[in-house]
Amino acid sequence: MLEVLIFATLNGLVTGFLLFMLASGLTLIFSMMGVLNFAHASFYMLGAYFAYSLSLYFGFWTGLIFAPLIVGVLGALVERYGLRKVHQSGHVAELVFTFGLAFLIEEAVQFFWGRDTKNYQTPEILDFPLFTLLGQEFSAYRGFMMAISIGIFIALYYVLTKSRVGIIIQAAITHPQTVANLGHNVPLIFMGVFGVGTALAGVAGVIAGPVLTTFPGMAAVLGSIVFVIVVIGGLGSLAGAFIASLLIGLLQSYAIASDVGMPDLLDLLGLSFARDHPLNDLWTINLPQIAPVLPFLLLVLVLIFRPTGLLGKREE
Amino acid sequence: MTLLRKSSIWIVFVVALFGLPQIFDSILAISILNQMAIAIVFALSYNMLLGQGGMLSFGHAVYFGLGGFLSVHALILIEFETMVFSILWIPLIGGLFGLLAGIFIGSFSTRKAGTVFAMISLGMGELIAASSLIFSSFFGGEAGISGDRTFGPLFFGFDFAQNIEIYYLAAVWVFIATLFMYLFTQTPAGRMANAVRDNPERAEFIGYSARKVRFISFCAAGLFAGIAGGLFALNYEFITEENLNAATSGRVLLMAYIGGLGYFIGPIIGAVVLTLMNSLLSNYSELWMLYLGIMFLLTVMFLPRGFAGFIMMHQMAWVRGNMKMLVKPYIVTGIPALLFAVCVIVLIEMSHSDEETFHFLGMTLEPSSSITWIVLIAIAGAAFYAVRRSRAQLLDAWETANAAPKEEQS
Amino acid sequence: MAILSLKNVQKNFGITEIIRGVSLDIIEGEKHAIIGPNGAGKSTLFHLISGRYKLTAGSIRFKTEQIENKPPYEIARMGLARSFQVTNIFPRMNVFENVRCALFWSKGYRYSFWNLLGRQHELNDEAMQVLEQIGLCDKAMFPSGELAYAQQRALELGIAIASGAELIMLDEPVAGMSHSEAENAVELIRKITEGKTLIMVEHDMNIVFDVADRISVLVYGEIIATDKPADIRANPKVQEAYLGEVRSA
Amino acid sequence: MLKVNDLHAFYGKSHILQGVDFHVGEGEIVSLLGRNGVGRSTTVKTIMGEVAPQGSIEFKGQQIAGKKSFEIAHLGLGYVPENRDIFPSLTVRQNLVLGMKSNKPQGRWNIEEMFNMFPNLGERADVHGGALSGGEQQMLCMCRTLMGDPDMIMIDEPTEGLAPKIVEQLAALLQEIAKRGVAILLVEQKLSIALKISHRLYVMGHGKIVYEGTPDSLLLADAVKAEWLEV
Amino acid sequence: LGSILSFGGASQAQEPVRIAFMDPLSGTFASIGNSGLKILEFAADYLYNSRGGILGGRMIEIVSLDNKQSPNETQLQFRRAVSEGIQIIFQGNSSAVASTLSQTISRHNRRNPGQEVLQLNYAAVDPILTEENCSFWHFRFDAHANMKLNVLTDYIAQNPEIKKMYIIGQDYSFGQVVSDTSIALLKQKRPDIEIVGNEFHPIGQVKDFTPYVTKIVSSGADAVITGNFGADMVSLARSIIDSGLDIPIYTFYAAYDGITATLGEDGKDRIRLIHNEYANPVPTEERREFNRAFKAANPNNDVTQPRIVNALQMLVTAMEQSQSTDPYDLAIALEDMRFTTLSGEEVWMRADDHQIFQGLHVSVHTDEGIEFDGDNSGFGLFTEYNVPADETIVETSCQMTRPRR
Ligand SMILES: Nc1ncnc2c1ncn2[C@@H]1O[C@H](COP(=O)(O)OP(=O)(O)OP(=O)(O)O)[C@@H](O)[C@H]1O
Ligand SMILES: Nc1ncnc2c1ncn2[C@@H]1O[C@H](COP(=O)(O)OP(=O)(O)OP(=O)(O)O)[C@@H](O)[C@H]1O
Ligand SMILES: [Mg+2]
Ligand SMILES: [Mg+2]
Repeated sequence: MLEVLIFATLNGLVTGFLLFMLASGLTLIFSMMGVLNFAHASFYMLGAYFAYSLSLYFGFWTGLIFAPLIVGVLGALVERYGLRKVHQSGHVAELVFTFGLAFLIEEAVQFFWGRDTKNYQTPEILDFPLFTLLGQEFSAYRGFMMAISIGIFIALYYVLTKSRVGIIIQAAITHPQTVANLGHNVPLIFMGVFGVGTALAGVAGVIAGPVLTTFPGMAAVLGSIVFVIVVIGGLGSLAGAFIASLLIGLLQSYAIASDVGMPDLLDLLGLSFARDHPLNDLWTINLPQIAPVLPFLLLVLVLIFRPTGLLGKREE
Repeated sequence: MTLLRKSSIWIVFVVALFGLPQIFDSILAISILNQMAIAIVFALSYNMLLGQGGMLSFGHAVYFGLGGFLSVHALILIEFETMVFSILWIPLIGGLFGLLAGIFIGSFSTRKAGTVFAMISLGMGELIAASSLIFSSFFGGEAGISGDRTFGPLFFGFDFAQNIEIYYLAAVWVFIATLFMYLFTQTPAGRMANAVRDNPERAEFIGYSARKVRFISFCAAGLFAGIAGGLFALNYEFITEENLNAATSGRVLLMAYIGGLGYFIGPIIGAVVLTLMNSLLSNYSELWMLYLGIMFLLTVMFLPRGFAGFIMMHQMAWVRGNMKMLVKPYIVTGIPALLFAVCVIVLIEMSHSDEETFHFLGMTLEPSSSITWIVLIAIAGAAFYAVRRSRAQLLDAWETANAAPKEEQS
Repeated sequence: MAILSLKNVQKNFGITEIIRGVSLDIIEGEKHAIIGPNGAGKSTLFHLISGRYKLTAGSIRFKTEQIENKPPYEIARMGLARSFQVTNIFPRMNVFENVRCALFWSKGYRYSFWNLLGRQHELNDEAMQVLEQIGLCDKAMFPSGELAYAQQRALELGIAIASGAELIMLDEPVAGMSHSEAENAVELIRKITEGKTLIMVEHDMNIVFDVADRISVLVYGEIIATDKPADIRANPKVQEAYLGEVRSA
Repeated sequence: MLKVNDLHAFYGKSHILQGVDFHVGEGEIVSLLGRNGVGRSTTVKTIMGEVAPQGSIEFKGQQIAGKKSFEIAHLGLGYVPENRDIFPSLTVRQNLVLGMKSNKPQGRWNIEEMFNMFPNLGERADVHGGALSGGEQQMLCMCRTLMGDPDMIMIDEPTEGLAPKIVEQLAALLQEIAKRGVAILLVEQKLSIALKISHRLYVMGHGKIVYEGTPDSLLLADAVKAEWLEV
Repeated sequence: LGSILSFGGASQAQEPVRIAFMDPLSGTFASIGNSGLKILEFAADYLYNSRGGILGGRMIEIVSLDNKQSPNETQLQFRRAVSEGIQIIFQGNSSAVASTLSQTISRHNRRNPGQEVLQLNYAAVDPILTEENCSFWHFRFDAHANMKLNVLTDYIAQNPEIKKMYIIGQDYSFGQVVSDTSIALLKQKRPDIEIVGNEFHPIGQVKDFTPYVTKIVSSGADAVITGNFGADMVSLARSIIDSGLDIPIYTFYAAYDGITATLGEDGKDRIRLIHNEYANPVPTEERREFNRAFKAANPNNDVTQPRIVNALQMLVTAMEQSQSTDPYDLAIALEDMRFTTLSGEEVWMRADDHQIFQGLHVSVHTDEGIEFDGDNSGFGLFTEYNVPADETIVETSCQMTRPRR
């Protein structure tokens, strides 16, 4: 039992940190630039695929460096030649644009890399168990994932608090012209931020690719969960996103690990229903079954009782 | 006069609704028309939220789906004669349930608009989609549930076994729904919905609770989405989880947006266009999704107010009788644009297909020989350049065509 | 009998006290001006009365009811209309719609989704009359968001007065208007507040002194004087707190 | 400092500026007067690159027509817009910080000084800009521009919505600013302050400069006042 | 529009026999659908069109219809097929889709006599399709889940090392069938085997299988049964392998379309697969030639589902026998048909429920003795355990309603 708990926690943290890598980018793009970027997870997928191709020739580490760069540049280009034009016609326009983009990227990936799952492997160096606890291995690679994620958090946090980028973006969303009049090159900043955001998604892809398997559907799997995190964390709050990521990671992993469900509850209450009871489905639900939707439940609850999210200041 | 003009649009609408199946009577055509009918009601109902109420919803399929499920259950009840009434009223059942769902969810989700609303709708959408898989005794799991519409009392001897019969039934419902949704925009509630969309705070200072105004449009949207769901149930006689999941919600958003949120007919256009693309494109190319994606991007970038907006852009020119000014520039720009598109498509398709000869619009090309590629790319480049060059003139022509004639200017 | 009476109204934002116990009676039918230095709390006071902010302490009675805890829309329904210092209209709707929406509730349409507006002739006529008064008839079908600044101010005024409320509160109604426009606006204000009660905030002393029956001077969240214009002008406290030596430019 | 020659500007097809000529010297206070809608704001916006200019605009001997707004700002030209574009979601301090062109404070002004000059702002340093009173917003807007350490500022109707007392303070402040060698182009309707502080002034009518002179000369030119100014 | 809607069918002396292939050709599941399509098209050309066609010179034309593995799309595509006048539909992926299609077809055939449509199901293995919901118009050319599990559990039962079994599957009908049946069967055959886990996870929504694997490990299981397919299969297998757990994994779909390549070395001798037809070694020359020819034509694909070929061959046989392409005649001809496949094995289509019976095999994922590998990875399936057709026969509860003619 104990080791289940311990490993559930570890797994939860790993998932959480991974989610944060994605969320960090989206926090920049969605909660600061206000762009509902539905293609974010697609950039994550691109990261994985580029890294895969690079790793075939130059090995994993080259992929880790260059794949995010490529993705970032792509992102910047998208901002420059697409979003910027769309931006004037409002959030919904951006949303639909990124919808289309997500479509496009998924199809493009299938077009260039085919539809099969790709054999993208973790690097040899990290291919050993970091520690073995009660007969279970915890691979070094997962440790590495955590490290990177924490690194990103610290770096971003520093940049956003120490530099004025954060507030410039915030101001420029509503008053671009005024900010320009004060001598800031707004378009460049937006392009940069979007680039960095997508690059971060790329990093997440590079790192998640080997563990979560690299296949055309990998974006869809994470698609909306990232938004959930950013919103639960609270718009504009990096720390919020961080906490939310871990929260959701742990929530899901505990839910899966636990074997409790309605039946246990009913036993507790001393109730029991016939198998042909109309609500039989309800009486037989158990937590692992509904683990994947718990985040959305959390989302709805948070928004109902705390519309600004956990650490959110800004409310739109 | 204005009355005549207004009603004339409706007459056209009716004629279209009931005339089209006369012209396009193949089974496929009817099936497509049926899809359109459903999509139109659904998209219009979505626009009540987003276009008129300023509420961006990622979960609108929920009301469509629930309405549909209830309707199929109704069909089953009719089949086993637990209930006896004509299937004419099935859409109403769907609508009522959509309304109920709207009242329930709206009661807490319409408190705020903007991101909060959007995300609650996303969450609820996912939750309900997920639970629909869990409660398989009601929702029938991933295989869904199915009924049979041919039971129940006949309607003037029709048992609605054939899709064409269902289409006419649907057409009637579409007309009614559309009419009512239009009328809604002409009522105080409808107008206040716009006001709240624009400036909820101010609305409160002229006596209206923004939340309640939103709630009303939200419920109305639920009702009509449910009706659409009912029509779906009648048409396909079955329904599955995918009819209330995020993908469906996304599709209706795209329909409404591409069509043009700002205009009542926008969603109708969007519904028609997307349905057509969906059913025609998909069987000509494996890559149709790719093209669909590209089309979205281009539409959003170059027609920010959707197709309807694009049409409306010519209203002035039309009124002023300046349309002829536009003909030439449109041709000048249009032809190379078309050429460019074709070339690109051919290039994509060619690089995708692994046959050694490649047939397109009657021509035969060898993907193997590099000349083919060079030529195509060259043409594409030239065409693109031509478009870039002529675009300025087009815009200019358009400006002048829309500008007031000299004497009006002051 | 006072139509509106504030008793020891206070408002803090966090620790900063903005309104420090204002008590004020507005007599039915009077034109009451509130002046004071920037940041004195005039707009905040308006927000408190109209229900945009909740008070920290004190009570407000409008007509016969206590309104301190009511939401804005209920207060508005009781017949209290206000304008905003920062233009606050429905930008994507046309000018006519803006005004007509302001009329709905007072005309008893409430949330109705059954009467068609096309049919409500006297409502529409009334809206057009308001447009005439604020001189925006020619712009009736023009998207209000694209009006020039001064015209938007006029519309702001129009929305406030349309419903024909008994108590009208105007926050710097003529700010940003040119003299001629301002004069028209003042005329308009006079006309439509015939037999109604008016509270207004204004920095242009000429206007204040020729419109107001009584003037209250708000300084740092406290009312230091409420009196007839002449006496206010003479009041030394007011002069050093607000007017400075330029009596009236 | 600033030299504008035969400046034209359009909104869509409507010809707003129809050949504007004027100049502003080092450390000079110049007022641009005129009725509503004659195009004063447009003039300033055009100089700042918000509206596409046609004609010549020289700043510090450099042609700036057609440059991007932020480039112009970097050359040392500041602009205080008429509709108080403060950033509502940012605190007063952040608003000021945004005014600076580089992260480290430099030049003639620093935040503390500003707060001394406007105690209202000082007290509210950490309040959201949106919460400020109309007047405070106006002041904040000007301070923010000054934080960028411009050599010349263009102020569009700063006195709007200011209490008479504050207007006086403002006049004093403007003179103080000018003393520190910052040229000022003041766009106004209120004659009073303009006459009080400006060295020279222009009167604008229908997209052209219709009168140039000094305050004293303007006071005498009744015809001009009657036709182009409302007094 | 009407003209756009109709395909420009190649005009030959005799108009071709048009057969629809309806499976996901775009989207996430596309790879499976596409490989199936390639096999069918190749088989049609290689076996018939290149040899003068069927029914005295008529060509077979395969019309591909993309249903994106969605019941909705299936409906639309079905209507398209009907309006094309197509009367034979190959379909395989997802039992949900299969049953939707089956219902739709029965309904359609009942309402439109003379325009009947025939459904040839080559892969959807939910037993229900040939049990309660069996239909006269539906024929299944794959062994259904219970038959496969029956064999699989026999095989497991032979392995004395296995004491604790963990069952994990996608939370939908097939996954549930797998879990229920295997539990029941193991109880009969090896009462001593303890079921230490019976887990369901949502299809395609699991980001990371580690939490599940953690449970498997801590349950002390020494074998796993799963009905997962696609990415869920790969991720599950990889997580198990990564966690350093070395136990056999018994599967249905853990091969080809990238899976074999991805599992590669790590999966060697761990992954076992239950399937019909043959893997390696290949029994007959005919099949060997066929595979070679296919590989030559489609270097990047494998003959993943030989049963498609069988289905086509049996269909054509039925046509030749009845000298007709009318679904009713074909159905009658197919009933009770005994047919010898390219692998030299005689298969039997039972008339009562339209379920095929043929030998079943358990094969292991390895790179030894592999003649035809998967994904050109050098790895492939090597058959370890064979059960002849007659031993796979199970009763059916099907009460089929046969239309009058
Ligand atoms: N939400 C808030 N949080 C903190 N301080 C606030 C808030 N709202 C207003 N204030 C402060 O309260 C004071 C009064 O603001 P108010 O807008 O009432 O001034 P005012 O009298 O209208 O001045 P003006 O004539 O310039 O409009 C201002 O100093 C402002 O900064
Ligand atoms: N965005 C715009 N689109 C079209 N016309 C405009 C726009 N902005 C201003 N105008 C018109 O340009 C003319 C000059 O505007 P401008 O703002 O320069 O006037 P102004 O002299 O600043 O007067 P004030 O600032 O007192 O309103 C006005 O007639 C105005 O209607
Ligand atoms: Mg104020
Ligand atoms: Mg101006």
